Amino acid sequence: MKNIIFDFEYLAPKTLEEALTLLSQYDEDERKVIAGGQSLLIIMRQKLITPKYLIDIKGLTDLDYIKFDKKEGLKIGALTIHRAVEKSPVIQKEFSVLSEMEQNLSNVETRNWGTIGGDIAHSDPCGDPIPVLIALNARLKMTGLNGERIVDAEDFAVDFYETVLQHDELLTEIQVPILPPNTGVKFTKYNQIEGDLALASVAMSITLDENKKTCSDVRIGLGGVAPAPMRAKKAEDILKGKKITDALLVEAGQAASEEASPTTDIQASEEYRRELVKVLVKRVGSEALARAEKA
Amino acid sequence: MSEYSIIGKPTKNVDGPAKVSGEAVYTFDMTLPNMLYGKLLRSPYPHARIISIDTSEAEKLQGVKAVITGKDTPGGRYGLWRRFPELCDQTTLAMDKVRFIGDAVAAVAAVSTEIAEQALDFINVEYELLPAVFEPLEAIKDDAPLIHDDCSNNINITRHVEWGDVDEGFKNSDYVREDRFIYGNQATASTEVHNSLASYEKSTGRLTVWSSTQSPYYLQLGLSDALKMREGDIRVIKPHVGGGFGGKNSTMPDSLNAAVLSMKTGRPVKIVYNREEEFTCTERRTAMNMAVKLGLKKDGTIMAREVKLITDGGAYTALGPTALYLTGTYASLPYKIPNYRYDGLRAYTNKMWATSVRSFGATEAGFAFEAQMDRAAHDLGIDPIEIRRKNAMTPGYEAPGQYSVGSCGLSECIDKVEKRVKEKWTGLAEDEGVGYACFDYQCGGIFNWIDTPYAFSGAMVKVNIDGTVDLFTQASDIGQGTNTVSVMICAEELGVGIEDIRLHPADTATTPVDLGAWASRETMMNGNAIKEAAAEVKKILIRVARLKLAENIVYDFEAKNKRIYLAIRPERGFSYYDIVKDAIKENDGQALIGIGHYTPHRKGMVTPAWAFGCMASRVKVDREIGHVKVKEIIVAHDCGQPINPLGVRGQVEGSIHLGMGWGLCEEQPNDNGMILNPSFADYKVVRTRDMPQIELHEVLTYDPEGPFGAKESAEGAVAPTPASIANAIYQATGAEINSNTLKPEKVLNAIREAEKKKPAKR
Amino acid sequence: MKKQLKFVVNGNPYDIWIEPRLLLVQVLRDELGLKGTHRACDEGCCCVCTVNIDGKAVKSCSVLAMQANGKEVTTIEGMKNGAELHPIQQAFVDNWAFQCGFCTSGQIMASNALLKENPTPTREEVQHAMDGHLCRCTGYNMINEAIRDAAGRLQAQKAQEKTK
Amino acid sequence: MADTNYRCPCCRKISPDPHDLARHYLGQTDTKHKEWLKTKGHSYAQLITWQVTEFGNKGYDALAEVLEKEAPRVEA
Repeated sequence: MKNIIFDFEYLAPKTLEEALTLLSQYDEDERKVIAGGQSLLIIMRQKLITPKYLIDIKGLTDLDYIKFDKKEGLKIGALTIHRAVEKSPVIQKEFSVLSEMEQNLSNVETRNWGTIGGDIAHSDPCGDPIPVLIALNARLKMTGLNGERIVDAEDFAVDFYETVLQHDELLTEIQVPILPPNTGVKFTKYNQIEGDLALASVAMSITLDENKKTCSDVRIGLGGVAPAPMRAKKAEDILKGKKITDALLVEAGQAASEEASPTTDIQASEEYRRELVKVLVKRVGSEALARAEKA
Repeated sequence: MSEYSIIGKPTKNVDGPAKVSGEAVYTFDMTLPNMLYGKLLRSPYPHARIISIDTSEAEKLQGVKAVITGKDTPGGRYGLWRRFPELCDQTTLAMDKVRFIGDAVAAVAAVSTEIAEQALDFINVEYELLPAVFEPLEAIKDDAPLIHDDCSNNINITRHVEWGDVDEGFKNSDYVREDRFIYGNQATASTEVHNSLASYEKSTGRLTVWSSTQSPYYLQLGLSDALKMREGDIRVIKPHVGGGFGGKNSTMPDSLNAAVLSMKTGRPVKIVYNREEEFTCTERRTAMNMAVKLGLKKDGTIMAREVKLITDGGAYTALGPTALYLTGTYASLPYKIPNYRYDGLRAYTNKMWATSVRSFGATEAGFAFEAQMDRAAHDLGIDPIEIRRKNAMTPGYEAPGQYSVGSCGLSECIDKVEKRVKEKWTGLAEDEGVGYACFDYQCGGIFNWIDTPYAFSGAMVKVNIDGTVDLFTQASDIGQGTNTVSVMICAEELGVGIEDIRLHPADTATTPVDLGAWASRETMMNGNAIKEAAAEVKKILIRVARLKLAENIVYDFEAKNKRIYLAIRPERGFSYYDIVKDAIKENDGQALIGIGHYTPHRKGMVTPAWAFGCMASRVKVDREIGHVKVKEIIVAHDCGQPINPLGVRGQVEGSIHLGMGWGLCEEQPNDNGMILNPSFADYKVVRTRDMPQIELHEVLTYDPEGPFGAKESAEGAVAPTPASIANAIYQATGAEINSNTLKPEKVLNAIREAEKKKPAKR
Repeated sequence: MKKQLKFVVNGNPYDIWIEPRLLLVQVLRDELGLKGTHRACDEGCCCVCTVNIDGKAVKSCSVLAMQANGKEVTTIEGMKNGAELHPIQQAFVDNWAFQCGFCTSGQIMASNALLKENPTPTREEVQHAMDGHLCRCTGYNMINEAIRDAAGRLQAQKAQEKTK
Repeated sequence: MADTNYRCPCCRKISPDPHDLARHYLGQTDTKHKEWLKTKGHSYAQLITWQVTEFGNKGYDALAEVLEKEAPRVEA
């Protein structure tokens, strides 16, 4: 029954280099990195973690950027706040689904301070960004003292609040490739209370062939229905290479709800979460399809 | 009756400028020089005997000034149902055993909250675990573990109400249906947590407590009983309060332990609950299991109704019996029932105790009654509005031996809502439904369980030489706008302006007793007291005016708009300010003082007056995922003469919000007595995007018992909200849901049940 | 170990030494005595403690005070113009947009940021922007009306200033 | 006989009608009232459970029978 944060040594590096050096100096269990801290400060108050050293990277302005290039695609610095992603004209134009996702991520107050990188690295299984990034075939850049590496968004989170980040690495950049032609992307999440953390969320990108008949590629990201956001490959296989109909989407929804592995908690039962996946995949699918046809 | 100059006019909140500028002071914001910070150690077990408590390690901690356990307290037993000693079952700290997860075992005072919290870890308590019981019907079995050694079978209280010949009534019914409803707990979730600041003065033996309370007087009594002090030696001051909603009627461990710690340390001590304590260790709405039987004629006329209720009381009594009594009363309203039987039982269980949340009893009873009315109407082929109109309560009705109804505008409310729904909601979209529910609510309670010798309300008015007025009242403004209503009533009666009145509220040392803010009683009861106090002064002023005017005795005078004049010749009169000067001189130089009080007489056992209303909710149901979207609500409301229309609307809107919460999403699941969602992250409250627009119509009536004919508006609209939403779901899908909350998963399952039963869509 | 915090609150520069573990809300209330900013939850779930940092609405319970270093913070105490209520504050009073008043400071600070960004919001836009704010009393609608009323007042004020 | 009254075995309540006395009795939740029934081989809990879980007055009817037998009588 406590909500007081124990004291810690506060370290505020000025550059990425400094930050990485600090990371490598301390054991993983004695230090913690804080960006926006919108989730971290809560679990620190709950004493779920009590770091000796808190490394505050929010000041690293060189990781706060949104770059777009017709060939390279979109690059978002990890310390860009949610609100900036939501409001970015180029994102609204080229990757509107990202901005749509941000519009319903928590509340304005959180989006004004919380960073997209911090959100992803915190890796709440019910978080919104990763499913969308999975659908967008995005990659995440991680930087350590001895170099950089890149993973696909779908491989980043591995378990409840667990990622592939090594203890001396920071998530530094989100990379979103240019959408193939004839592609439509849609994200939705459901909770009884609007804007609340997702009971289940579905992101889907559908790419149609040049005469917009059959589905040449499809990517489905699920949130809230597994220990980590996941890609629904079985559902994708059902749609890939076929002409997408309502019936086919129902089939895909069924498959997705089967490959998901939700659990029962006080908010909803496993069965209900599977039901949600079934319905949301169908709904998101038809909207993504409509967008692809308009694209 | 003459036109009012203040009553009934939209009036800004007198606390407005302070509240919008962050200058309003809540107990939460208060500190005193040399103040210590207190924290409570709470039981991790639902039921255990305390073998030993070792506080020595905690006392050694730097900055810790005092650590107390049960044996360090005066040990008095207290409770709200003071008329019955056996129901005063609470103590400052656990004496011999703990009865729920969160029962207070020890308290620490330290120079900072941090140190106080850390000190809790150094208190070693040895427990002997006892078998615990969590279900009422399990708890009352002869072999169940005893929660209170002096209460066999854990039966806290029972209640029986019966009138007419119920069995005969059912015999003569063409249609009889039985339904069972199950209701969960609801947290009050006030934004200001429970917190108290206590300062004890050894030299005088007097105690002053500032607390976030709904009733300074009840807190004074609780402190007096528990600490074995004279009431008069305890001064309770209520600063601004960040919401109560029924959760701040009882004396709680925060104020009691702050007081004892202040006595021990000789320094002011403040105890502030954190949000988890607020969710797990403060009073909440009672969980119930309700069986209802309804008998009607073919034409929908109610012949008989029977209600059986079991409530899950939790570990202590507090206001719990009132919940049991009121549910039985509300289950007999707002329709006329010639033959009625109610049996209720409140059992102790090893959980946080449950008592009152805004509109308690009415909400639960209404949900069941209104559902039965819709289902019966459907089976009998009667329009849902018709069946309600046919049975609607009427003025002057008597429930034998229970209550009487004075004014009642229910039929007008039903007509109004029906008219507006027909005009506004033409052509429902796919999966949309409209649900109706009628409601009623009391204007304060009559039954004197607190066992006070005082009048239920008192007020004092002092008029100074320059005409300014000091109004002293203990009425508790906890946000509902009572301070504004008090000033308006006083100003109207004296014929002065709002700006002429300085309010001195809610301080037991300076104001006459008022029982506090519960059961929507302040406008009715305190309003009457204020009106009487002001009238007393007005009488003096009129006497002086009459002498000056030397008019014939039969001429009536009026005091209005700062003038005192002949009723039939308004131009003949004097400035209020001049008359006040003369009156004070004539009064041998004494300021003019009026005293007023109110206690209901010959009004039965429940309440002096009833407010009524009818509500329609329009919802859209998502048949695939069970989501319920409340699109709009229309409500017609009879609160007598609205004192402040702005405040009335605020109360109705707020009531609907809280009713939506109970109906849609607010619940407290527990696992062996452990509440599983003690945070706003997991305890879901309706936020602004889910709030529908509300069309409110005030149906004017005049209740002779109320000040200027006024009745309640603070709680009534809670009850019909979940009921009308559930009925709208029923109308749209045929889904019958017999419990709160209407979470999507439950709604979805109910829809599928309905589709199985009658595949043909309604 | 205390750290130096330099920031501006309601136009006043502060240069203080604090324990880095302190949240912004703790420093505002307990170190600077600005008690108008309230706290209702311990999980960043209610927005009652909302203040403005560099003009943006932020939960002061979800920000380490050290992270406000070098920033401009505005709290409810900074809203009045001398003795005059800010138009948003006046609109809250006129529309009965508060009851117990405990969440009101946060509501007003969020409105302040919202109306700078979107001077003429619709009902839905206000709902969306104020979504995180827990109010147990009002049912939100009268707050929503007050914010849109305030928007009108601020527009009128701007128009007047232009004509001057 | 019409002029016979029954007295509650646990307190001073007097009534001519055992059913009326039963209502009084189950309304008392003090230990004395609960325990007396046990001495007569009945269970207060059982009676009240009937009364609050089953429609009708089953609990009162059963208790009335007991009281009619066991309750002391006083001449009116």
